[in-house]
Amino acid sequence: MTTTLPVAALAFAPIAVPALTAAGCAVAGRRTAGAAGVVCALAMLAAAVGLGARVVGSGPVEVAGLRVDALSAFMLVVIGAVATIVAVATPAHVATEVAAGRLAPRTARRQGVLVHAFLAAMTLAVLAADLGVLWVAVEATTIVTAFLVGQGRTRGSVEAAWKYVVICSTGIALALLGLVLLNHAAAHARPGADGPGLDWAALVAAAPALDPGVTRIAVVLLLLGFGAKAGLAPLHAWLPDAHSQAPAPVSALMSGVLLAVSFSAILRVKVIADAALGAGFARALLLGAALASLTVAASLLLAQRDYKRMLAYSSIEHMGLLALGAGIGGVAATAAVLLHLLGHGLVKSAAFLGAGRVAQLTGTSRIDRVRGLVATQPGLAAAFGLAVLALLGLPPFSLFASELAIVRAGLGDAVGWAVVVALVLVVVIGAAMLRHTGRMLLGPAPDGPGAATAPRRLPGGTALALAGGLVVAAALGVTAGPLTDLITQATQTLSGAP
Amino acid sequence: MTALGVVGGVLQAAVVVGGAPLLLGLMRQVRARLEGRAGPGIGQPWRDLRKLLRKQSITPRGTTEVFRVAPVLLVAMTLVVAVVAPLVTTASAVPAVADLFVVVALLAHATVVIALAGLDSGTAFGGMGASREVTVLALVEPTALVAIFALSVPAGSTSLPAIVGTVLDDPQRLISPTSLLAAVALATVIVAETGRLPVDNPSTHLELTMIHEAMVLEYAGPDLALVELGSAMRLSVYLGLFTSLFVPWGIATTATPLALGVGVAALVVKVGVAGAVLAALEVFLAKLRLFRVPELLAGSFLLALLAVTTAYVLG
Amino acid sequence: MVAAGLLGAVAGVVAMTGTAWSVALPGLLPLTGLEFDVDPLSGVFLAVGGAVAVAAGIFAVGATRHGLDRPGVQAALPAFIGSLLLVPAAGSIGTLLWCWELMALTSLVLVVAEHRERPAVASAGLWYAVMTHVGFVAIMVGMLVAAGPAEDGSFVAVRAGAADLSPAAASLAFLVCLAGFGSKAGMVPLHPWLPRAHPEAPSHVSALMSAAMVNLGVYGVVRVGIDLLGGGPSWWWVTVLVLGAVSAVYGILQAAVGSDLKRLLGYSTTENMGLVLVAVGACGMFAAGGDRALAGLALTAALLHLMTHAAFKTVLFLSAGSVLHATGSRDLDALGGLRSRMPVTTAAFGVGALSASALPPGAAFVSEWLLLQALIHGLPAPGVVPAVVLPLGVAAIALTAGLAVATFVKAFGIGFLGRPRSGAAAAATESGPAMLAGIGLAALACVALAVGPTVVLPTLADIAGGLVHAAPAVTGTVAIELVGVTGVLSPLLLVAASAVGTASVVGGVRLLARRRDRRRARLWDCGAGPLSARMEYTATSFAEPLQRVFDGVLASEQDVDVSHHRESRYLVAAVSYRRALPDRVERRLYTPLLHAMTTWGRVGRGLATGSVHRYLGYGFVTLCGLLALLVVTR
Amino acid sequence: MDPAAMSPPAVALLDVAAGALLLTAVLVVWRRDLPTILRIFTAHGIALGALVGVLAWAQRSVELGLVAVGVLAVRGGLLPWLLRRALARVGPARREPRPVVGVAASLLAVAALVMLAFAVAVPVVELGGSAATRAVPVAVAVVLIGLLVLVTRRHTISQLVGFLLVDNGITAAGFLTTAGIGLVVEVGVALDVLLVVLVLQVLAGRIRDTFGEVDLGELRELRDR
Repeated sequence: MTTTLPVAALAFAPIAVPALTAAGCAVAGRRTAGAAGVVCALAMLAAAVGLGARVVGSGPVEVAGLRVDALSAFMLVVIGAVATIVAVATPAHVATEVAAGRLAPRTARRQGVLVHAFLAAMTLAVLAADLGVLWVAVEATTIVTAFLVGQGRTRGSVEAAWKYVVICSTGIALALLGLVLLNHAAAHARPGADGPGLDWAALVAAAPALDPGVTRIAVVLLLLGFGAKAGLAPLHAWLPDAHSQAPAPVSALMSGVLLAVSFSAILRVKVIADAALGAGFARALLLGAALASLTVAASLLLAQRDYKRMLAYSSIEHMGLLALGAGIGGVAATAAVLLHLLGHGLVKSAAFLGAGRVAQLTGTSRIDRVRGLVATQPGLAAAFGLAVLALLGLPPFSLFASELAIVRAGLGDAVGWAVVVALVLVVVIGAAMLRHTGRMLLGPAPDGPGAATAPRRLPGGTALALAGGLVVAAALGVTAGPLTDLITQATQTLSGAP
Repeated sequence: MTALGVVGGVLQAAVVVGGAPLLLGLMRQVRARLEGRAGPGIGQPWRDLRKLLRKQSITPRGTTEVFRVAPVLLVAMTLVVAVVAPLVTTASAVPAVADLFVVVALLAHATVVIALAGLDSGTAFGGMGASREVTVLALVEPTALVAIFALSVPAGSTSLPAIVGTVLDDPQRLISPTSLLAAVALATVIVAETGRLPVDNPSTHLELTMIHEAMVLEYAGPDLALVELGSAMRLSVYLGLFTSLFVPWGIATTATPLALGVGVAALVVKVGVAGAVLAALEVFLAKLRLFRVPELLAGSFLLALLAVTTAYVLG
Repeated sequence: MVAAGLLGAVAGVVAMTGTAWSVALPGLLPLTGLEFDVDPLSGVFLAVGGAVAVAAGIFAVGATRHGLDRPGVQAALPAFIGSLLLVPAAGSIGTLLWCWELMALTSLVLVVAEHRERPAVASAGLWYAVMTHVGFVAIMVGMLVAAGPAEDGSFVAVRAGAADLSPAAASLAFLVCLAGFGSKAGMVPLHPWLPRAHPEAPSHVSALMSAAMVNLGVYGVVRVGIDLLGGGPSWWWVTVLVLGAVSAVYGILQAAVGSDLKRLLGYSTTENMGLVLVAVGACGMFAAGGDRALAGLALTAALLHLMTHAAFKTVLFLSAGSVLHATGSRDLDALGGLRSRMPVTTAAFGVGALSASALPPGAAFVSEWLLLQALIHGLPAPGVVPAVVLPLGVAAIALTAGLAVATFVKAFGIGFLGRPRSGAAAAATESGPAMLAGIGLAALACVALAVGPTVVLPTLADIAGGLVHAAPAVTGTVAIELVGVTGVLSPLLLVAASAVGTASVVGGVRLLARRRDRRRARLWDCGAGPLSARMEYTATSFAEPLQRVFDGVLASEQDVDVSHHRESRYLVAAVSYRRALPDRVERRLYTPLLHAMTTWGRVGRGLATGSVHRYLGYGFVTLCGLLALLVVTR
Repeated sequence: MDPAAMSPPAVALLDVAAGALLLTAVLVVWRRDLPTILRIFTAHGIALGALVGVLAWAQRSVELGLVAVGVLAVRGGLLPWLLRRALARVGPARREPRPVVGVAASLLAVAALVMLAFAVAVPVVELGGSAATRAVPVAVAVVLIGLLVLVTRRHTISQLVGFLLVDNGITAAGFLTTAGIGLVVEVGVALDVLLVVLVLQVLAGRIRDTFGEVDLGELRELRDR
């Protein structure tokens, strides 16, 4: 396969553009940085679309350590789409924070730099051909976001940052041990020949020859490790803290993209595991993680008091659903998992941006302090309410389509019991979220000082981002359009075909 | 729609309208005699009606046309039942309406109309009467329907002519437990629906005990005459139905004048005897407390249910 | 909205007569695809839904003109109607689920539309949302289990694959679907959302929900149980019948003692859907027993009752909306005397109430008569189960009929007749023409169904017969004639006979009465001065005897406070009486459940103590456990 | 790498280095005095460097030798120095506050973990078959011990030490199983670890500033209970 220069440039663009923007943000003013962010995100999205078309048309692209297969291209689309939503909403958020004195201009500038570095790290993670590079990139996201989480410098944010870094780094360290063992197994895969190293495609090809004893340990460690970063139980506990303390745009990116990127790593590991150990091993682990995550989410959502944490636990829930789908496996469930990644990214980022706006307006993140939002902020409340409903899997949003497909695949399988248990938990979660959201949104406008001071209209950027995320998610729920081919190809990639 | 049916229908209407007040008179007379009084004579209800018809109609203020049309509807619906039910002949004037369910429901509808009139008056008495009447109705209806169910199972139909015909063809059915149980249940239904003792005391005007009379307290003149006539007709129709279902002999099956004459005579005699027996029994009964009435009705409901079960078990 | 409704109604009518059409849209709804397939059964529900939508839509125009609807409602209403009409048109499981949830979403938005006015709305919305969600999951699981052996989710494939389904799987699928669909139909014990959500929604939405949406629960049961799974064993249907009977009795009992007009109507919906489920259950039972003709009759009764219920419930809810608009109150104890102030609304409500109370010549009488006919003729069927179930079914219907009469006498007599019981009721004015037109249209439908059910019955019988593979069970134009069993009823002749009877009575009175003039006079007040509204019977007092009779079931809570004058404790200053009628099923079933959830939530919070050591410990312990497991299983 | 090529003295040296690695890890659990812990940790890093050095000597690989020097510099020099600096910054507390699990119980747990690690690593040893891979169980044990330290220690610096123990263990495992996992990755991993430590060091300082202490048990601001 020969790769022409433009294609190579296209493959590098998703990493280079945010990296350059990060550098630019370090010197640019706030307005310019905001505009640059939007341009950068749009460029990433465009590159993703271009790569997607190229991959669908003529197969994977390989350039200098990068490998763009259908899954990478799809993940790039996820990153690009969510990044665009977040970039559109960021300037208004930052402006309000700066105006309120909660954000120093210097910190705002640093936020711009770090966010784009974060984006670059994530695109590197999905484009890396080598699992080792993937690991390095994922770990880099932790480092970059640590200061974004801890940006507020309050007790809460410092605490959240510490927990975030310690838990994620520990988890990801386990994944490194897993990689080391996988490498060991790969080195002994074909006596005499050069081992496949940690190159994913080569590993998949060599997987049947891997030593099962070592690979089993490696897979356990890898799933546990990347699972930590993907917010799967048992190493999920950093997530609510970090997501509730980070600035809203960062929470949106972390929940919408970072989890998805980490989960795509899990998907890649699963391909190797399935080829080396048969489908049962990874399935058992993933189903266990799925049910544990759902249980955790349900237990903590029932009596939740903080709406940002509510959204965070909802992310854990959705990661659990994704793990369920991945565990079920097969073409239908895998395609559903991919669609779910995208849908969740869009909706959850909109939800976090909405929650951030609510927090800016009310000055609190406690559910019981927010009342009658529909009466005071109709647009914001409608967007937030719709986002929550979308998270519960209601049509026309695409989460409905993906959840339906996952359940359908699962019920036709031997793991029907797990799906039923998961559905019960999902119902409990739905009830809890509806209750909390209803309390915030419905009812008469609260009276009291300062109730009517906030402007009823949303800032244009925020409104555009919220509406955009929800509309795209709804459109995806009606038809996946051109993404269908990409998802189909990515599904093929994940079933072991090159 | 047969000739027999049409002739029978006209005859039945005439007999019921003309005879209902007389039946009432008869029952009062029986009662009076048994209680040791002379009694006003059998014709007294007719004389009352004539007197009322001479008076002026009164519309109480605040009432609506519901109040005004209720007496008319009461009589009209009872009249329809009198025409279609097999009282004198087995054929019905309008066979498509001569269904046991329809008949019972039409009679219940008549009750509802009067209850609405009671509510329309807006007085405490009207409301109280309506409330009580409707409560009794609500509890009686199940018994009636289940008893009908029991009776219609052997006939394989709820059509009244069919049921009566079945009994005529095979009189042995009448002494079956099903029939007996259903008869007792239906008798209770009739007592409750027509406001007789022990459910209601037709001759009381004491607010704590009365049911039916409380609703119609505001009526006067021709309206009252219609209400009285309607109530009397109800009683006759119910008794007529009861006798047709359980003692059908004498009922006309052909359109000959003789058969029709026998049919009319048999109806008059049977209903008269039934009324007399009812009146005689009432002498020995005291009115039940309102909240004991449901117990009575529950008992009859049980009987009706047993009737159905035996109908199944005994074929 | 009106256009959509009209379109749906027309499409439904066309489909009912046998013109089936289908369309597949694989490009929509990613991973699943949409597929629509309208057969005669869908046609019935399309037609009913469309017709209700037309009436409610016209009413909504009036309501909007009065500023009753917010923009959100105006946007969600057409979407709701659209999804409502798409559900019966769905031709595959995925499509049905999609439309079903779309309907749930849009109706939820509508239910909470008036959340600013009343705090109860938010709570009702939550109950509705959660119960709908639970129901949806049940339906999803049930239908997907049913689709197990099928090659895809289309109804055609599922029907073909049903034969390969193991009996246990089929039963599981059916029961779970029954729970899901039954909850939508307000089946006890899955009903608590209904008497909450239906009253709290704007009235035209209530009408749509109560007259059209609940039908889809029945549609689901029929579609899955009879059509897709092809019948199934008798015990399925005995379950349906018993649940239906319980729902009917429980629903009407709550309605009979309630005094909130719209809540009462909501409970009446539970009752009527219960009756329909009794009919559906009887149909399945007969079909399982091999008596297909009777099965067809029972199903015909079910479909007709659905139709009549839709008609009269639309009238009742829309009139209740008109009253609510005029008086601002749904409390029967504060209404009354509306006859002279709102004549059209009163007349319409009267028509609806007559239909709902199943008295001849009301619309529901015909369908209940059909149902009773089916039950009566089913008794000779072999087996002990019918011998026990059918009489109890009849008894339940009978009890329901009696209580329904009491309920609607109360609703109409207390709510509209007599004297106004509050200032608002006294100052009520008639609603605008658009609202009245909507009400009137539905009332016309009521009258039409009451007088001429034979217009639709043969078609319905055809459809029912087609589903259970039997000849149509009902024919006739003037009279309803049952096929295969003896039974005939002519609502038309009944009305004619009643008219003739009335005319002759009026004529007779004119002939006999000496004086034709009427005099207006004071009501008799016992000589104690003018009567006031406070002396009137209220809905609460009206229902008191019934409530006493059924206190063992209702378990009411009463509280009498007597306060005395300061001078003497023998002089009573005030007596206050409070009565609460908690939903007993709810208290027994849902309160413990909610309590358990609360406990779970409280205990569950212990998972996140904030301790980083504990958080790391989760992972550490899991890792060690998994590694140990690896060692053990090597 | 040819496993058969390792000479007996090299094997002996390797065993000594591995033993030192495990011993120092256990000592970290044993001691509660932070400066001592840091000294032990330095020894741990040196042992790791030595281990890589022995491997380099056994394989006669100059490249690996250079890497060994790098590892020694980072693990035995730079990182301990960073930790010492951090400890000096976060204040006067020199002793580990009451640990979540007592020392005696921790040591028992260490024993169990070492056994678990040895049991788990059996397939790895069997696959490799060389003297180097025979030492992998030690590396796995170190990882588990590091995790134990992370889970049970309350001082910010102790937790950092735990994290680095995990990392050292993984590095050891990496060198013991194969010659490495690619230069880019190797450097990336090292850089990442370094950055994490730097980040945590900064955060530890912030914790000291905002909470006024270094006890992680007090970090309970964010919780649902």
